[in-house]
Amino acid sequence: MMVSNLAKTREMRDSKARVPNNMENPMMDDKQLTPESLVGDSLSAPTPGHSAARRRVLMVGAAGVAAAVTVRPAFAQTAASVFNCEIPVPEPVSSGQLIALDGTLVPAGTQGAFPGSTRPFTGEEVRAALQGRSLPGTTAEQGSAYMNYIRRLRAGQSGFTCYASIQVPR
Amino acid sequence: MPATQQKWLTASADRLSIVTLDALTAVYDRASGQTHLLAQPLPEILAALQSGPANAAQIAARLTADFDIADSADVPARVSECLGELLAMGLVSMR
Amino acid sequence: MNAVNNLVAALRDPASVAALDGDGWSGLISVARAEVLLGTLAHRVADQALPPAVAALLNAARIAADQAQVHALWEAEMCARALAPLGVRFVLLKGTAYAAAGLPCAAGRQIGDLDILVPRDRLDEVEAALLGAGWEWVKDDPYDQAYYRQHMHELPPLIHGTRDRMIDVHHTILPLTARVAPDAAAMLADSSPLKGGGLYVLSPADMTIHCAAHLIADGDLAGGLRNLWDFHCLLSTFGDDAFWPALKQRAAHHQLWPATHRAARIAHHLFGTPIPLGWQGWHLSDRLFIRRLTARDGWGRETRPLTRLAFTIRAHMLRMPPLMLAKHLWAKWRTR
Amino acid sequence: MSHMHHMRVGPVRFRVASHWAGPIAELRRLYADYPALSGEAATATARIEAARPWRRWVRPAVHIGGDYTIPDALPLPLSQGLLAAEMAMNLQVALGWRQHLLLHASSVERGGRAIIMVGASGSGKSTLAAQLGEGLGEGDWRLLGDEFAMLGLDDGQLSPFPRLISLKNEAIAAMERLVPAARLGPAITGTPKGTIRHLVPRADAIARMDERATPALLLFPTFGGEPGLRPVAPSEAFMRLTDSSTNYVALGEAGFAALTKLVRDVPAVAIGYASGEQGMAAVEALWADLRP
Repeated sequence: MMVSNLAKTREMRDSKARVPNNMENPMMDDKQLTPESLVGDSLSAPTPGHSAARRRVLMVGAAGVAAAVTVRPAFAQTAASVFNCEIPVPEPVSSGQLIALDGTLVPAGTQGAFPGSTRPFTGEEVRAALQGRSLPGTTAEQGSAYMNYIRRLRAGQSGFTCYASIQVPR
Repeated sequence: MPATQQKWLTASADRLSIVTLDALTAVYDRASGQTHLLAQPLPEILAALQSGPANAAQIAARLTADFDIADSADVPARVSECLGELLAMGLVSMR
Repeated sequence: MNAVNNLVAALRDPASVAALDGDGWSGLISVARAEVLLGTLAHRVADQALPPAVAALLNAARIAADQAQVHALWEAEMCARALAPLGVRFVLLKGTAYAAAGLPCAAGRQIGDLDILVPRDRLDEVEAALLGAGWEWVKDDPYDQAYYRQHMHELPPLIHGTRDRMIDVHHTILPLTARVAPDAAAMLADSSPLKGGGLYVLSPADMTIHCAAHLIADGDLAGGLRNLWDFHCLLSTFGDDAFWPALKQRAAHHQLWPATHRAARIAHHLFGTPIPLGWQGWHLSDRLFIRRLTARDGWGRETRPLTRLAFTIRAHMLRMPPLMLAKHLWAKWRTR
Repeated sequence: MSHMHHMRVGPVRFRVASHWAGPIAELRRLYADYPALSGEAATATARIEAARPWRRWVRPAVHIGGDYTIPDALPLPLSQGLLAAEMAMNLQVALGWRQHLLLHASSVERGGRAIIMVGASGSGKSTLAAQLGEGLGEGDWRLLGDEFAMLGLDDGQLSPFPRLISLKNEAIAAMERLVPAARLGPAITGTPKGTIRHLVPRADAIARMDERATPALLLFPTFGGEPGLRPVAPSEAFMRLTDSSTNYVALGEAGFAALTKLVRDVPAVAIGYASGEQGMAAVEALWADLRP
């Protein structure tokens, strides 16, 4: 296994060294530009093969495709995990119960309580909400009930590790 | 979309630190303190504006003079769109 | 001497740091960080002989503070571009104004949000222009929105969606519910443009008065040492024979002479700020303000809880009449 | 504060204080071989104190603080006091350190040249660095750091920052069999990341903490990922490193210059591996393949 992988590395590294400035533009079919979409595809993009041409080739890209990304501050020590982890509200074992404004779980039918979210929130959404933005797809009261639920998470509950990992201010 | 006859100008060259990484170019803007990663044709548009303010059609003409455009029929329209992106980053402004 | 007094001494007389031992420096650094004055301290003692590790730390702090000012000024520039189509005069306030105007108090100063002052009758247009240029509400809560609009001197805070920076749009410099009502229209009218762009700052007297109002007449004095240092620098920069009477007259016009006078006395006492002889002297209550401003131990922790509590209560009373305060606290408590 | 310990780790001079004796005694034992400050100033202050005054005695809860504090953080139980102290020290560096470009990465050195390993927690970068640093691989590696890689802004050299290694879950048992108990902290159970046990780096890592190294390889490991290697383009490496740096934006142009130089000078490879042995073998093979 190691032999073949090494061979592959050499080959890829050599090909990387050959990549000319006119390497084909990253192909993206999504308007949303992420670091991954920006650079991930560029690796597999074929190198244009017209070495005879003197003039350089420019790909201006398709309409509606973003061509830039700006570096934003990343303060979390576990920056990467923040963007990946998810917090279900409530955790699956409690589905069917409602969430009261103070974040506690209450039986179905309780006045003023909200049904759980149909999808889990990402660490990034919760981190933004901690800074005062609203949770996507929620009303103000519903969002604050959900955030109170998340604040009450304890070790062992789904989402706790994620919540703990985003507890670093930006 | 900005009007096509609109003239654009770019930041003076000494405001930007530009490092070509691979297919992408890293740009540090001393005025904003921001780092941008740009894909084609944004670095080329910035370079084309170094020779003076121009509208989208003129920029497209400068690019066509320097490069073979491989993938688009309506270069001025695409250039206009890219200028919008550069404007949001503060790397170009309208005159 | 304790750490917070060491900080005051270092700002007042940079050569005083020569007397510090390792523990003295440890405490000074922690207190300076807690008071958000590390960059200021770094600039202030730049020419002193320092222990190597301290010199390296402060050198890095200076560079970081300078970089933070680049970001702050860029945000002002972005705001100017967003508001340009309106043709409205907007005035930079606080840290961003000091940095844009190149004032000495900007050296190393941390700048948080962008604060601007706009005419009250153009507030709706400004709000719409900012929302159209990528800023978003930080708080969507209807109570907060209504509360700000009825009683505060600013719009609810906005944050830019991609640059993550906040902006506070003021239409006057104190809450509408406060007992004193500064003349915001006069402040706007007397503001002056900075060279090279459409950015405005307050006149020297108004800038000084706003600094005093922010320190003494609004809020609980948390982080007040930095505001007092701003005030000291402004007086040291602007103070001349013509300035003093103009400042007093202008402060009286804004109903802020007591606050300005108190800030001047305290700055004179702590930082040795030069002020007219007739302004010196001492009010018994000044001592309480100083106790509040210096309530930190050598670990950077807040001390004197009763003094701090007293100033928290005072801050609420300054901001609104008692019945209104009770209603406000009740509403906040219910939605906690 | 009543209990306190101070020590130097690489360029950072820490003082750590607490209301409680327990966590400080543990720190003192585990950091015994690190240089003391001996009259020098501390450049980072960490505090672990009661979340509320009465929480010193009643169901003691530890708040993580210091020069820089997390306002909304959950306190930890006192039984996790050592972990709280370590987190508080990390926090001071993450939010306060401006003298190097900080990368959330582990790193090892051999012959003056270093591998920087970057990945999310759970990527195995920490375990891989610990195993190499313990001499479990073929080569004679020295651990530079487990949590942060400190890249010099002027010269691009890597400064060692050999803090305690925090071993997690499965990685603990393997290491317990290999190292004397004196080099291990208490097993801390029920933390947000499962069971954690701290490991004192090998003596060479501590003794040589002022010996810097030249970055030679950027590695993006994924434990349990598809086994294999994938070269990483400089732009991708650049983006991932800005994402894993807590101070890149604050450093401005100096950070930009250091990071663009790093990704242009140093090859970058992503590896997937299914076991520690496989990971170390991949590292050794890559290393052999690098031309100095």
